[in-house]
Amino acid sequence: MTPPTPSQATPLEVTDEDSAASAKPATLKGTESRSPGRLAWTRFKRDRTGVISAFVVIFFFVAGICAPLIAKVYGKDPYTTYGQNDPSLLNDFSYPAGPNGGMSGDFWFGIDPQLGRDVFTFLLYAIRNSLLISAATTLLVAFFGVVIGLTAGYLGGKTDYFVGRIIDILLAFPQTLFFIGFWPVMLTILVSPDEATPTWLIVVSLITVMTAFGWAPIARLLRGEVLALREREFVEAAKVTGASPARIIFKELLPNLWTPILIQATLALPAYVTIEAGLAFLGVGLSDPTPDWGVMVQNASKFYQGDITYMLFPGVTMVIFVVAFNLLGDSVRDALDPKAGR
Amino acid sequence: SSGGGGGNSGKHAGTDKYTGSVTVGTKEDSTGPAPEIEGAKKGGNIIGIGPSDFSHLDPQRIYYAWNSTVANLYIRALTGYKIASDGSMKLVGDLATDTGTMADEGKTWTFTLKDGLKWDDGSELTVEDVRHGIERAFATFTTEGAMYVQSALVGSSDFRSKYKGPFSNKHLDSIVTDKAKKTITLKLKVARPDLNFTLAMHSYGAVPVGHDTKEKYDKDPVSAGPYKIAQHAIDKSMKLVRNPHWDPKTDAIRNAYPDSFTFQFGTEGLAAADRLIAQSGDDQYAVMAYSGVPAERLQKVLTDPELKKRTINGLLSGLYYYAINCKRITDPKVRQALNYAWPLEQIRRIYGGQSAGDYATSIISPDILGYDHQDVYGKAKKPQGDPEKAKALLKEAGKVGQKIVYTYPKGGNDAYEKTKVVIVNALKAAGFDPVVKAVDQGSYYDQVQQIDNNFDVMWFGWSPDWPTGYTVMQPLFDGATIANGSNNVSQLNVSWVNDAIKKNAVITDPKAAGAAWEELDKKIMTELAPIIPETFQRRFYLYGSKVGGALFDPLFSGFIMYKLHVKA
Amino acid sequence: MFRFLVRRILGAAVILLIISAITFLLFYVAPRDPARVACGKVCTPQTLALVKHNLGIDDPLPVQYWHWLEGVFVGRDYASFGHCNAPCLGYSFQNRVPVLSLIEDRFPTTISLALGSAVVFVIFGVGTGMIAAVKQGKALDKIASSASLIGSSLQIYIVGIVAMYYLSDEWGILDRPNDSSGFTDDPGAWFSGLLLPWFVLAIIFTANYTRMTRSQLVETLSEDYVRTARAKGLSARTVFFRFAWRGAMGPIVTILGLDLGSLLGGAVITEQTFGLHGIGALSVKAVRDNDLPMLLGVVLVAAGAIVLFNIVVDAVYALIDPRVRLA
Amino acid sequence: MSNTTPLLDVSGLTKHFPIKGGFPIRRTVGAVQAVDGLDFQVAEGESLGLVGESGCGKSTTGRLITRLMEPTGGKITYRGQDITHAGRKELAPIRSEIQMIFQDPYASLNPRQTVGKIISGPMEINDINPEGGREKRVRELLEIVGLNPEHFNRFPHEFSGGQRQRIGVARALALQPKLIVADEPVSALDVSIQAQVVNLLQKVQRELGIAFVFIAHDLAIVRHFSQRVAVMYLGKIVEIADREDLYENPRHPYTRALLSAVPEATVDEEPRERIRLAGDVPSPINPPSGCRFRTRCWKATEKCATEAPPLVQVEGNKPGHLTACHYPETTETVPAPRLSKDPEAAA
Amino acid sequence: MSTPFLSVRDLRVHFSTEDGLVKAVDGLSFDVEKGKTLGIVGESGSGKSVTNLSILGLHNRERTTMDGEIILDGQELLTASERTLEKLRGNKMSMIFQDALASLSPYHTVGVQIAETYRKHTGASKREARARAVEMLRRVGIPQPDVRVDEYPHQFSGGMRQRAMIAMALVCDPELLIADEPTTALDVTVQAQIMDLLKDLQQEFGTAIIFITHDLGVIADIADDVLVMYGGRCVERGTKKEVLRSPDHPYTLGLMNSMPTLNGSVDVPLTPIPGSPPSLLNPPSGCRFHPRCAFAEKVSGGLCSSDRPTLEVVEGRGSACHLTQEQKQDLFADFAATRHN
Ligand SMILES: Nc1ncnc2c1ncn2[C@@H]1O[C@H](COP(=O)(O)OP(=O)(O)OP(=O)(O)O)[C@@H](O)[C@H]1O
Ligand SMILES: Nc1ncnc2c1ncn2[C@@H]1O[C@H](COP(=O)(O)OP(=O)(O)OP(=O)(O)O)[C@@H](O)[C@H]1O
Ligand SMILES: [Mg+2]
Ligand SMILES: [Mg+2]
Repeated sequence: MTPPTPSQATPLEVTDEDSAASAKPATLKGTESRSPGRLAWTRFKRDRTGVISAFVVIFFFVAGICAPLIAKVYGKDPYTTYGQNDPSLLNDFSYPAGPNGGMSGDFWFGIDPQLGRDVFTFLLYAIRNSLLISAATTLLVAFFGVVIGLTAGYLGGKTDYFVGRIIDILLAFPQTLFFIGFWPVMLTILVSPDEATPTWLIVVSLITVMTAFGWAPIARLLRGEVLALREREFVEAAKVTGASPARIIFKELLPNLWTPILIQATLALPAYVTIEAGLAFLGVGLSDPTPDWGVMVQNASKFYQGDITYMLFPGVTMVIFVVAFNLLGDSVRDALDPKAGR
Repeated sequence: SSGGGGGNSGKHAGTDKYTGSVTVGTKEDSTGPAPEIEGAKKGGNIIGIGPSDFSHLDPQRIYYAWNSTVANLYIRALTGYKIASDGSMKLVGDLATDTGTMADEGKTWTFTLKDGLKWDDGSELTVEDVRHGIERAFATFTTEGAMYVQSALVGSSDFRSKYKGPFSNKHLDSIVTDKAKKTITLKLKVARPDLNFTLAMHSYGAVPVGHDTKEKYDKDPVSAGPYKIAQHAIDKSMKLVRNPHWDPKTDAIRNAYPDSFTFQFGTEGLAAADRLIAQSGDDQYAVMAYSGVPAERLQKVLTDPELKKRTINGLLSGLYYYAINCKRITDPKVRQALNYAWPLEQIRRIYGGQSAGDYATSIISPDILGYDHQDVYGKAKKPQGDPEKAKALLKEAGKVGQKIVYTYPKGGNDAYEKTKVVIVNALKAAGFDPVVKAVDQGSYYDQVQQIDNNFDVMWFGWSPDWPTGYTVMQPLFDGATIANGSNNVSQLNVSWVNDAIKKNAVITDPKAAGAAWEELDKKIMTELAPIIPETFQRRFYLYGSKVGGALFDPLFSGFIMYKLHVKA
Repeated sequence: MFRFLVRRILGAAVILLIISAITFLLFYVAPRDPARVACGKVCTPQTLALVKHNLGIDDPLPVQYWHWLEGVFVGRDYASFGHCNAPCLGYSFQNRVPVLSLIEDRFPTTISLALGSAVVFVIFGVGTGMIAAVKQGKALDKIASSASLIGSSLQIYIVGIVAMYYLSDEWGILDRPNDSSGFTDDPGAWFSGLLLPWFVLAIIFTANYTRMTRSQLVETLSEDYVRTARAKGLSARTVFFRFAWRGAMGPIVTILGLDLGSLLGGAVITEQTFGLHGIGALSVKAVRDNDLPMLLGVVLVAAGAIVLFNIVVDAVYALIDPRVRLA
Repeated sequence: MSNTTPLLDVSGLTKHFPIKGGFPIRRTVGAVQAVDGLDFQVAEGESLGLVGESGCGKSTTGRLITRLMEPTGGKITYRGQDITHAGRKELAPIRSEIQMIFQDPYASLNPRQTVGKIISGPMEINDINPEGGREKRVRELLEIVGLNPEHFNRFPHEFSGGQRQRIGVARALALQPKLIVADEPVSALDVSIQAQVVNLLQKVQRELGIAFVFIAHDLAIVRHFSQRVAVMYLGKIVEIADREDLYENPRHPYTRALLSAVPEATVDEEPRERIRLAGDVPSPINPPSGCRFRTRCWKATEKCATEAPPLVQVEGNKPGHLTACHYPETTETVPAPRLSKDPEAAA
Repeated sequence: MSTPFLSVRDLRVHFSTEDGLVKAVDGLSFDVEKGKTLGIVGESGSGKSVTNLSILGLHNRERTTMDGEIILDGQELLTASERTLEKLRGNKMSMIFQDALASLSPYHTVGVQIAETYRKHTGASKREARARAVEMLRRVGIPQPDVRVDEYPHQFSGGMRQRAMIAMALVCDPELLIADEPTTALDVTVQAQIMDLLKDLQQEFGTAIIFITHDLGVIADIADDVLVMYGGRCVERGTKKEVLRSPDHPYTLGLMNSMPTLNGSVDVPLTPIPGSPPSLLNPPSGCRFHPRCAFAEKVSGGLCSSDRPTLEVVEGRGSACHLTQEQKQDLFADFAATRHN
């Protein structure tokens, strides 16, 4: 029969002979089995680009997580206005007085124009904040997308229709406009008028709104996957044995959706990094003095003509991170889904 | 373009002299044509680059300076300012033959129109048209314009309840015109010795009775000046061409060298500066219409001699300050402490250093008649702030740790995102508990002008409508104006201040009036400290290398459009 | 097809209606007063009330929305502006001209930007993708793949600024972005004014199309029917274009439709970066000015573009793939 | 056995899948009559074969019996209990007694679960705790189906098709069912492997006394496995009989045609008489009136078009041999003509 | 004997994959005569399709190494250029694939797909080609061919698709037709129709046919000669009668024994071949069938697991097995007793 000839599986097959012949080693072999996840992992390890980009990505995350520690060792913080405190650091136009954006032994990456803050620690914290926001958003988006998509897909009928329409509306809604038009307003409602808007609230609401829009495409995708999976015979097998819908969704379907979920997540994270930075660039989202990639790029976009160094650090690190993450995502996809050739 | 700045250059790059010393001109001065500019030739097109479209073209709806930069080209009022090449201003008659005749201690004003005034369709510009322009300001749709004359004519700030405007075919009894003699007489309910200055505002420009399209006039006004609007794509571009019926002999103020002006909107200051730095193609004929070189480009522009040659600069006529909400911060000591603590130097550094302007140490700005250097809080000596003094005052008042809610408009000028950082630092150092509460710029004025707002210190700015103390003190500190939407955001309501304003307003001698306002300024700052003056900002504008006659307009703080010409 | 279109357009109308209602509601949730802008430098309470009345925002919210809907479907009378024919999206608070006329005025730029860059990125993206798919696994493929990956990781607000600085300011290769001339009035100026934005947008979008084209082609090239075509003796060219490419087109058209939909709804960041006057710039301004009718207008344009292109994509898909039945 | 209640009693079983359409509001505009009035019984320990061409409704029948689908009409009685419309809760006690084996050895096992989990899953769901624990039972089951009990920790992809099908059998056996519906359990397997699985199923049936509804399209395998066989055509049973009766004395023209079309790996005998059916099975959306087979039948008359033949014991049949035909075949019936190649002629 | 029409000699087809080298076909030789049908049987993965794709040269040349000789009517195909092959494919030799739905382009009408082949090889005009397509559809028994010609494959039923596929393969009157399991997915009634059709066409044109299947019943119906493949190699060859009547290889025997029939005894269990098909990545050493062979122990010296048995062909008949002729007679006879027919 021509179609089902999966050559990959063949070498793994357990033949009855070897088990019958050698009972002892089989016991050992019986326990160490090659789950689909492990197989993907082995495939991944073979992919050099993937591994290198994984290291780059990990490096960024470590840098972000350890930012306070590094800052402590380095002896600076991202908030002190060194240039303002020590007038010799900034020239009369508030540009760093030293060459190359004021890079020196004291300020490894220089200081920023106008306020004269330390770019190195600012960048570290920017990475930290950006990654925090995008990672949290990715997790939430994946979570809601999965739960809603799975439920709608599995239950079908009215639920599915209703969810489908909500998704339609969300996808048709111009999101950037929403952000610049309504998000700041919603923030003001949440905060008492004589209190400063706490940064955590900005972050939380930013994540919330990005999640509110972000789950829709994932849910739609997973709904489609579930519709296909639902027809697979192993789901019927579970039903025949009397499994509850919850069990079918979470024990039977969900494990089979890890691949698309992971793929979506690897696509989403760098996307959120850039979306979040884009929003900050437009002046919504995080803003000075909260360190953030987008904030830095936005600042730098005004000074690059006089101080390209300042553009260099956030711009280049961001591009490196996004490229590395995209490469990593590609490798993860290849490993999980070797047929989808790339 | 390469990294790094280079050392401190010391002095700022602007001119040192204040330009706006204003005098009142004679009938001679008011007679056209305007003096020729050396080397200027007719022809060509000047391009004006600006971030957004002029919000109004209808004279009665024009108030803001940037609208006036273009209004100068087609709107004419009874009076106007004649600006010399050294920047000195003279109030002269524009439509009128002179600056008017005052009688009745400033309650009656009479003007006579020049001969040969025409609208752009060739019809005659009459006293009826001048009256119509004033009466129109009472209409329901002209809410954006100035209100001084209306209030003075009916004697109430709620003037619309007294007169509904000319469209009901009724005229104000307080304006008397004589078509034959070409005179127009305004009979005021209250004395206004500086009404001739007030009438120079474009808000009181003439409008042809026969061609008034009411709301629609805003899109397609009729020109009395040297240029008329030929094409206008809202928020995108506007083209003005010569008005053939404008007679230079009737106009002592305006030159008109270029054949046309083209305004291009939608280019923010930074981009506009970059365009002019590069000046590729037609940009050689361009000027930054009304938004200046932003702080971020000052270094590049001012340290490159070639670029610096292509700039004009001047101080803005207005004052940037921080209003203290006297309703919330009731103790003058705390307000004084705020004044001491405020980090003027750090703030100005963010604006671009010395080139960005001068520290403001008083309410009245240098352009105003009678300005006298004064510095109650010693800010000139300690512009970085004096936290010790501030702290001492706070302690005295028993308000150490006082919470200060500081607000500024978010989204307009990015510099405020930076200044807030140094302000917070300075306030903390002085023993305050600063809370920053930015407000979206779209609703900023609306919110800070609410009587019961929750802000303690509010970023604010004020440009006088004509260069006398009245136009600063009255709107900002007259207790009678306090209401939602009032510019007295400090909500200062002190009887001696109110009285002084009333008294000073009717002093007819400009010199004496100037001195009186100065004194009031000093007293208010010393005793009440309702505001923290920040800077008299200096603005730099770039123009293309083919543009000649570039001159800083001391009144509207931009290019004087009608003096520009295209170099050969 | 007709039934499909009618059904989908009805559905789209419902979505747009809901979105307009949401926008309306959200706008007034904010403690902001659009009247303040038109109230002038000295704003007395009396004037403010007058302005509110002039703008028609002194009515209760549902009434205002009802009036707005009325305007859209049957036209509407304004006290100060006279009659506004249906579909009337209202008068802009800020500019006091019909919202529709402003949108009409801005749309050419947005269309030029979207379609122009689409032409570039489709040609380059699909072309490179095809080459990569044909040269699968070879150096050329690897170069194309990694270049496209880096391309897709770039951001307009970084590349755009840098490109503008170097390509036009420093080196003077391209003109500074400028949309003052329309295609009809000066094609040359139109072209040179938009070349840089097209180029930058294309860098970023091309990448997606390269990757997409490549992976789709790799997939269809291994389809059985492609093998059949070869077995029939058809030349490699024919097999590639008539069979493999035909099969790969569907998903690419889908993505193109979605991209065009969002580009036509106004590319806010792009227009912001290059200082162009399209729908994106208009929307930013509407937000800044608290201009509700304008905001509603641009939201509807953006949402409408997305919804419309969804329908177009589905219809085109059905034309490409006879198996798809429209319902 | 015949007077005790049968294990499974199906009468008038019907399933119509609605077709949505219409304009502008979507509604049901028609139905796929996948299964249309089936009657049959399955006795305890008995194997009933269900054969027919693709799309005739075999799988649908299987799904209805296992209540994976809601019947449109008719009645399903399991051990005297009406389960036609029973909900999940009501079905719970019966669930363990009716199990299913699927066709596709690749799709019927969850690729993300180990064999142990797959087999113990049903026990977990039904809260069955066999003596010695579930793991022990899993090992036993693996042993029964001829797999290495040590392999319970492995994943399905590590097994070949035949082995996977054994895992499917083990899963079905885990609940000690009384009835197994096997939907083409061997058609996806290689010939050499088919026999392994058929033998296994046969062993299970005999040793554990499990009744089977054995769905297949391979007549030879059905014959080998099932004591009774039902032939389906377009959603209806056209003939049902004991194995010998059906294969030796087919009374329905369709059964005959089907049998004669099976290629046999013999070269010794003279070629058998072949009946060639023209064309394809008509669409179940619009099945032919009267006898559904008439469009392809060489004996069809007016009557066949107007009157649907009942499924009865026609003359000359043994008891239990039911045929739905107006003109049943006899052994002497003149063999069908070799039809012209143009199927239009028959339509 | 004249030279055969198609002659395959020592064909080796190896794929390099991520996991290693897949020796899909490993030393295969056979001939096909004009007007005759060669049936190839074997389990899934035994290399049937790979063999036939090599004849048409449809493998991806970059990832496949091919060795040996394929000579069609005196022309070497393995080393032939792509252009030469293009001219032959669909013209002199053509192929019918199993999964007609996947193998027909969903984007073109059936008529276009048929006509296109015809135009390519004959240079006929569009109209002529269309007429030819209608004629072909009529010939393969599709009702209303002039209407159906403009329909898409998904509008056809399974049997009709397979017919369309056949029409496409035959449109240029090929001299060699390769049918790769053309009936496996079809119902028996439709399968019978298709096989009749092929037989008729062969009689009419004298086409040489290679018919691939895994069903010995189908072989018995259609083939003249039989080739049994196992693990990429040929284990037995002969005429249909020889192979089916007296199989000469334990694998062939096993295949026959594991098939139930319509008239054998039903009480005896089937006799399956134990184990599963070999992996082609690490094929068993020696005889590839030996791990599953019931008689491997009967051969002394573990020859089966160490040496590859040679296929000795005498007059088209032969098998590759280490058992001696006597052993076979003994052992096979016992085994045959359990057969189900
Ligand atoms: N392009 C390829 N790359 C790698 N391996 C391949 C390729 N094509 C086929 N194979 C492997 O070669 C072997 C023989 O495959 P082939 O398709 O010839 O089997 P078959 O006898 O036709 O089987 P079936 O009955 O399933 O059609 C299989 O193991 C298959 O996995
Ligand atoms: N969920 C469904 N919705 C609509 N139609 C269906 C559905 N399931 C099956 N059908 C239709 O019902 C008919 C019977 O299908 P069923 O799967 O029972 O056939 P089958 O006899 O099992 O065929 P096969 O031998 O191909 O498996 C077919 O025409 C099929 O298209
Ligand atoms: Mg094959
Ligand atoms: Mg089925």
